[in-house]
Amino acid sequence: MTCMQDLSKSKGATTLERPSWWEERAPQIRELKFTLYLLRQSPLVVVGFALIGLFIGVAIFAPWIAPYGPEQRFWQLPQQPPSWQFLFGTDTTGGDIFSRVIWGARLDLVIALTVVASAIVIGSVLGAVSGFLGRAYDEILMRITDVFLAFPALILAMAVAAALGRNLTNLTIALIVVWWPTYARLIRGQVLAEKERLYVDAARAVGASPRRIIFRHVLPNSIFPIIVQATLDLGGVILTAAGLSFIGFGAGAGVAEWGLMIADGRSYLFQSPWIATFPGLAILFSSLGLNLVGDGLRDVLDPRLRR
Amino acid sequence: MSEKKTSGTSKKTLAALVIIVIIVIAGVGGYYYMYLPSTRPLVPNPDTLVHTTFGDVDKMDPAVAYDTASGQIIELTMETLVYYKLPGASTEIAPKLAKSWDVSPDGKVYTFHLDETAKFNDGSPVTAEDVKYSIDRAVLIGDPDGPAPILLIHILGAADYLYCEDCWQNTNQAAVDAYLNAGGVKVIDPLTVQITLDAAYAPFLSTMAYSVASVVNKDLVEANGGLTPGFYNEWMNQHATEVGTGPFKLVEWTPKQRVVVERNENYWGTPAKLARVIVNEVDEVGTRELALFAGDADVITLPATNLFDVIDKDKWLSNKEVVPIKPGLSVSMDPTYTVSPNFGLNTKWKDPVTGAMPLDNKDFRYGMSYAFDYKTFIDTVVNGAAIQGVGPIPPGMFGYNEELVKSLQFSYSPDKAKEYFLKAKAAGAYSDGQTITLYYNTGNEARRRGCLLLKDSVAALGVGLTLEVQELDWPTFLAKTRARELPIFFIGWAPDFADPDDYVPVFANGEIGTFARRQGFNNPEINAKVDEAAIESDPAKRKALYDEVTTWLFQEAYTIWVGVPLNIHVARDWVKGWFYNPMFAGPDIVPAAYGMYKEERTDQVAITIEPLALVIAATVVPTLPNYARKGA
Amino acid sequence: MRAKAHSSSSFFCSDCSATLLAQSVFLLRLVSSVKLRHYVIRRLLLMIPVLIGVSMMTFTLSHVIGDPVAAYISSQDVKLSEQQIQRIVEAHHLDDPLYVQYFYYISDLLRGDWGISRTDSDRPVIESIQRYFPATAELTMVSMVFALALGIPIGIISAVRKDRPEDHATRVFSLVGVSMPVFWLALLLQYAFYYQLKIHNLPNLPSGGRVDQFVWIDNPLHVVTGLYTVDGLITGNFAIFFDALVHLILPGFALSYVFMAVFVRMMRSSMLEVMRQDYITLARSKGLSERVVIYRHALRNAMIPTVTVAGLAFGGLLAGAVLTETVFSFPGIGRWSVSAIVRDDIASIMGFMLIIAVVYMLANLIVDLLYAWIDPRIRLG
Amino acid sequence: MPEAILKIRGLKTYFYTYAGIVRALEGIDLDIYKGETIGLVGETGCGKSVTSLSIMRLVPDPPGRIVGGEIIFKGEDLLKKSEDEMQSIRGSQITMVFQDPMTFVNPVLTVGDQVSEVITLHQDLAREAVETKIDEIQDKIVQIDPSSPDRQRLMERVKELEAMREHPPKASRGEIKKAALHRTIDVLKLVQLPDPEKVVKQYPHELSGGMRQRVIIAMALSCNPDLLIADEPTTSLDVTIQAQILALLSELKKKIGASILIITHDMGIVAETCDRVGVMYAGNIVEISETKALFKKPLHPYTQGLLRAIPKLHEDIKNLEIIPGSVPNLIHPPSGCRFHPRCPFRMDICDKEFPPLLEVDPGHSVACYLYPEKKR
Repeated sequence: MTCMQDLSKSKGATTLERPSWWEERAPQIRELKFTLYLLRQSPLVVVGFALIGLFIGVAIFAPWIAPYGPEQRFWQLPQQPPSWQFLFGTDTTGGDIFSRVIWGARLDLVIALTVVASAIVIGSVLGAVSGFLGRAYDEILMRITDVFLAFPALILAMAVAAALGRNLTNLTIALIVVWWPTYARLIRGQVLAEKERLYVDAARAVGASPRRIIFRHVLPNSIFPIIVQATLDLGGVILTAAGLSFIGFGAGAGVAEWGLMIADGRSYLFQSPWIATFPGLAILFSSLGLNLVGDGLRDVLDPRLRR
Repeated sequence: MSEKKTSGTSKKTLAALVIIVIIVIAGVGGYYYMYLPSTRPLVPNPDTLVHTTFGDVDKMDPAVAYDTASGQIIELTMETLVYYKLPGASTEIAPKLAKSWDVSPDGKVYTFHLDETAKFNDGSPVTAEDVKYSIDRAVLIGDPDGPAPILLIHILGAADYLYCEDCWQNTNQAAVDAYLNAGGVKVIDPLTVQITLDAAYAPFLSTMAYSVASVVNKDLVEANGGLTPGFYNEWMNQHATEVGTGPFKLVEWTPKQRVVVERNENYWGTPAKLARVIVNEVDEVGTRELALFAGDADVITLPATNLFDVIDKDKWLSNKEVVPIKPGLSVSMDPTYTVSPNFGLNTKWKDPVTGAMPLDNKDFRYGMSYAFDYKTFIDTVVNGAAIQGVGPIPPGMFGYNEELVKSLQFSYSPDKAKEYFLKAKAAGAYSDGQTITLYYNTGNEARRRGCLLLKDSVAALGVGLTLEVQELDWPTFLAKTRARELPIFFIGWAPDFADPDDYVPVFANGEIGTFARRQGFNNPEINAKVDEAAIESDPAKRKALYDEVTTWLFQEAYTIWVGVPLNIHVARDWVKGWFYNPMFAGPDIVPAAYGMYKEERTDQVAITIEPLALVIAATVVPTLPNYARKGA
Repeated sequence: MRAKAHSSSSFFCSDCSATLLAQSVFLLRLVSSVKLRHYVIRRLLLMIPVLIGVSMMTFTLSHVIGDPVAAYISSQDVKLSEQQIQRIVEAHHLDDPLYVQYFYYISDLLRGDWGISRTDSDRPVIESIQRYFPATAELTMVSMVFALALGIPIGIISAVRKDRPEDHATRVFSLVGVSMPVFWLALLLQYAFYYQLKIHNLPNLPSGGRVDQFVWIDNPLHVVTGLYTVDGLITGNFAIFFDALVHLILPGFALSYVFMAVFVRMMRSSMLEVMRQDYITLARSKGLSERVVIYRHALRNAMIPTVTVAGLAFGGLLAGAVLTETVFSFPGIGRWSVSAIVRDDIASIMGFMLIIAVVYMLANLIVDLLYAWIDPRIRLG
Repeated sequence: MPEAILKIRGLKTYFYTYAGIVRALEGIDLDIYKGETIGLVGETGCGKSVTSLSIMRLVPDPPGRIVGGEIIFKGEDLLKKSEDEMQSIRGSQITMVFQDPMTFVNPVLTVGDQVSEVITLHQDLAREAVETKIDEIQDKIVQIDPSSPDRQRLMERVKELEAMREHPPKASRGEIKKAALHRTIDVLKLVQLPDPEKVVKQYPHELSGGMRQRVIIAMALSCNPDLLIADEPTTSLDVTIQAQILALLSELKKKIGASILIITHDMGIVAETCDRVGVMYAGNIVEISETKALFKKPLHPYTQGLLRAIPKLHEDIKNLEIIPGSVPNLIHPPSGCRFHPRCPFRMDICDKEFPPLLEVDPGHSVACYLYPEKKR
């Protein structure tokens, strides 16, 4: 791999004529192909992708898959064990857990995606700006992220959600507040690294604007680290959101949200274990899938471990 | 050399392994030898009762404590002038620290004669001075959210002090002097104390049985911070129950963990049989159940929603037969004096967008009362551990008129509900798309499900009305209901003293009633009747007044009377001598003061529950065919 | 070349104990050295801006977004009159401009007035923290030990057997931990190790709490540090010491299993990197067995980055303690904070945040010192 | 003909990568004689280092694997030995000196630890332990008063120990450590490190590059190996140090009597130090000969090109020639002779068949069709 990077460096440094976008990206595309090959080699990543695919599929096709609505309750049939009518049994209010787990996939994945996407956008903008402007701006932003990172994620989210009030929107906001600094730091690091690299100087020399540098050089180079981080974070957000729901933040009563479903079922773990078990497994497997892929991606993309 | 070294290492490894195995075997063997099942006592710690519950003791000081967790410790360690006739479920007043009492003909002056043998556990005798000090103290601290404003309000001069605006967190000397000069509580001689009321208040003796009237040792309090009117005594909040006259005394209070009381060996009455009572705080129901089944807990607190973890569902729901599903358990279900849960409807609530006041419309309220599925709530949510709501006065209490209530009660009827809602809509009480939020306090599972049930049934009516469900933490819930910000909220009342006057004003008196005010109605005529009933001495007249008020409350439908719960007592069957009294703050452990004990026996039954793995397997296996098909 | 399966029975190389001894001597020398003192002081100074930022954050949350009066009223004060609220407002300068309020807020914090904990019988927040923190400290430290003791060997196995079944198995094992709701695991552990053993009259682990109440009643502990194990040892109360230790096993394991993956991940990748280093080739060329190469040459180097994540993981442990303590009825600040949240007790929540932030920063400082200890290039360079 | 200590026959080492199979070594034949210094030269990536790692059986697997051939060391095939047996050979009988002293020493272990571990591993230090004890006592004897009775006692103890010297008792771990340290200091002295007593306690980052290289050499020599492989031993050192290290190597070789295989891309080093030299190109040895003969009369076109590419002081830089073309891709190597695409004397046969390595002159073999019928 080193040899490919060398190539790209020398190219940027020596050619003043701007190569086409595809040409410029050729080494990266080759690298991507190689990455995909390596990923296919790892059974764990394949399993992870399968799990993620399963959950995304379930979330998208929820209305067609779920036999009942997310808040359809059979009051006369509470705490029914799994059967063909209720594949995962029913909860204490007679809601079909199978359906609720499916609808919950929709809700939880949307929350996780919203949080991570917003964190990436906010973090990227702030990180890129501070990385580029440098000096005082950079210093201030870094001190701010220091403060945010001085709290463990769950605890900061807890406090923010407590101050804002309990509902799903505030939960989402709290999680964004917790997660953006990671991306700000990541992007800033990339910007600084790219700034150091020769070809940015060369691009600057031919009159590129900072925006162009960010979009053509910094972001493409940051995509892989961001993907790795985002994959791992999606799992983290799902778990943290579930944890917060579990202790009473987030969704209102009766909403099909995994953390809340577990909280509702935890008092019945020994008599009606299915109530907490299936949403628990849903969290476990969705988060496991994301972690497997994230871990595998990191392994494969880590230049130190790559061969 | 290398080979030699390798073999040396593996020999060493082998030796180490052998040694480790020997140590492990010896350790496990030794442990087993020490704890051979046959050598262990079959009933663990026979002189100690372990109660595993949730909720932390708030304050130990009887003058301000107003929660059940504190109340039960105070009931074990402190005593009042009079108490209920025990053991048993009776609410008849019996002597305690006062061996007798006289009531003046006008019913305003009570003279108590103290038992000369009564003494604190430090050996000092109980004097009239201590009694006066205790009651004055409770009034003068005057915690507005404590028990004093409810229970001591009829003592001469107390009402002015307790309703005074600037007497809390502030020493208002003028008000203090006014109260003391009114002479509500007087010492006649060292063993006689006289209490004067501002009216002939019939339930007064009953209020004197509540823990707020517990007698504290004046010298001890004075030595530890004394009395500052308007403020707590922090020492007493922590230590009050260490020195009392009761059969137990506090020895340890570790917040969030446990409270330990030990037998008062210096007790002036019949000493307790148990040497020690431990109250453990465990928030998870599952953990509490495990502790009970394992024998680590003798008594646990079990919410009605978990009832079928311990008793047979079918037998209970079909013939109200309590049959524990696990051997070695003893379960009792007893009627209580608690009126809960009920939905309070706030007539003054205005929709922030449309400005409509739907709950002010009687037809709308009737619709709500008809829309609630009482039977489903009672059968599937609280698992039959309740009866349908009967208005403000609980069954079994004076003033409860079963016939009347049966004739007034609402029943679940979607058709009638729809009819009334449509009537209300036609009258402009609300328009299509109206949303109302139901509130319940965090952590109350029965209430959560009750809200969802109402939400679902209203949604099924299709009358253009949607309910949403929101949880609120307890203080916020209280603050918002007080500010009349919540449209529909849960209300409930547990007994302080055994008289309808503890209940009816709360629900019906729009002037002072805790809930009536929050629901925003005020009918002077009814208020007058409630006040009249409180001091009416003729039981027949009194009963008639309460019937009138009850009828009015049902007819106006300000409240959806959902239920009156049953008390669930879950213990190991080696706990003997337990009895239920609806007035106990802690019905599970307070009988320890009246002869409850643990039986020593030779046959301990281990309680087993199905291995979780099996249960999970049983839940997963039915879905396996799907996967099999997918794989093929 | 194929890595030889190493015997896992001897985890450290033969003369590591001697090396450790020498290292601790170094550590002593290190702490006493002027250079290090300067380093520590500089690090402590660097914490100040972050602490100011943290206090601004809690200030914003409690005073700007939340209702500041709420922090100073007790649970019994819900019926406060206007005058009484006015009194609180004046006492804490809540009607002043925000920056003035902030100044008073800081001076209140420094004086130890962190508000009233409604959750904890209206005790001052700072007292509640003093009361509950030692339990959490004990729990997190034990979990850290568990997480390291499990995570590092698993990471090594995973790296040494990269892409083989052992690697997949250990990674799945650790990732399941990270993906598993911790309270669920906690309940399962209670069920297996407390309940099932208990009802069969077998030796079992306690279901929760810090010490058995009967042990405590028979052997009252003179509390010195608040860490029951330490107190038990220094006061010679071994009954309490062992009992407290036994009570830490299940919650400690539940908590550590969740965070073990952090160490596995880090150990694996740094081990993989180290195993490709030239000095490993040299070590192999010396004829050292694979075991010695791994444990003597690779492990120490791979530990360096792993130690740095230990500080970060400590934060995770503190957060995880919130849920674990609830299930195990473990009276630490985590459980306290959950009750505070349930009651919207903003003063307790903010106090909890502050203390966590401080502890987290101190943990990272300690980690930095450890880092210097492990890596001679920093220690002596 | 001197005895060959190492015979490589048909050694093939491949690397299995994403892009394909890299045929790093494609049938190497090489003899190393007792006591000689042999050089192996070639461009980067021609397989020199893989050869040395293959001899040590340290080719990283995956992706590398030795797929064929034999390596006969003292009459036994190393490729057939178990990993345990290899471990006892590595570091004691065959040792290696590596290219970069900066990255090849472990940064977290002291110099003493790193040198002494190889001594403890491969040598029976019981005798050393006894000798160390004798030394210690004799030091004491010198210090104490000659008339004291202690002295007498100590003298007796020395005699006792000297008697044990031939059949030493099993030494304790502490004694071994002490003895190993003793030997370590001796070895460090041998490689002319200043102040070895201090150096043993130091960490690598406290030493200069040259000192570290001496430490590595010390490790390699501490067990009196039969064969020392020096893989670019001086590449990363500056010129004056280079000379010192080379001088040290040849001096030590004489002292110990080991054979040395020097791997390098620097013809100058070969000229200075080697008795014989092999030239490698793209995974093959294309020419092997006595050094003088090779420099005098290079036969293979590649060797000729290499020698022409060496700048000479008295010649004009302009005349410096480079070999046209580039090093071939070893995944898809050229057919036949791998050098043919760059060869100025290319013939028809060259891209069809692989030329065998044949002895053209006595002691001078070459793999090239230019010299077919001469001595065949």
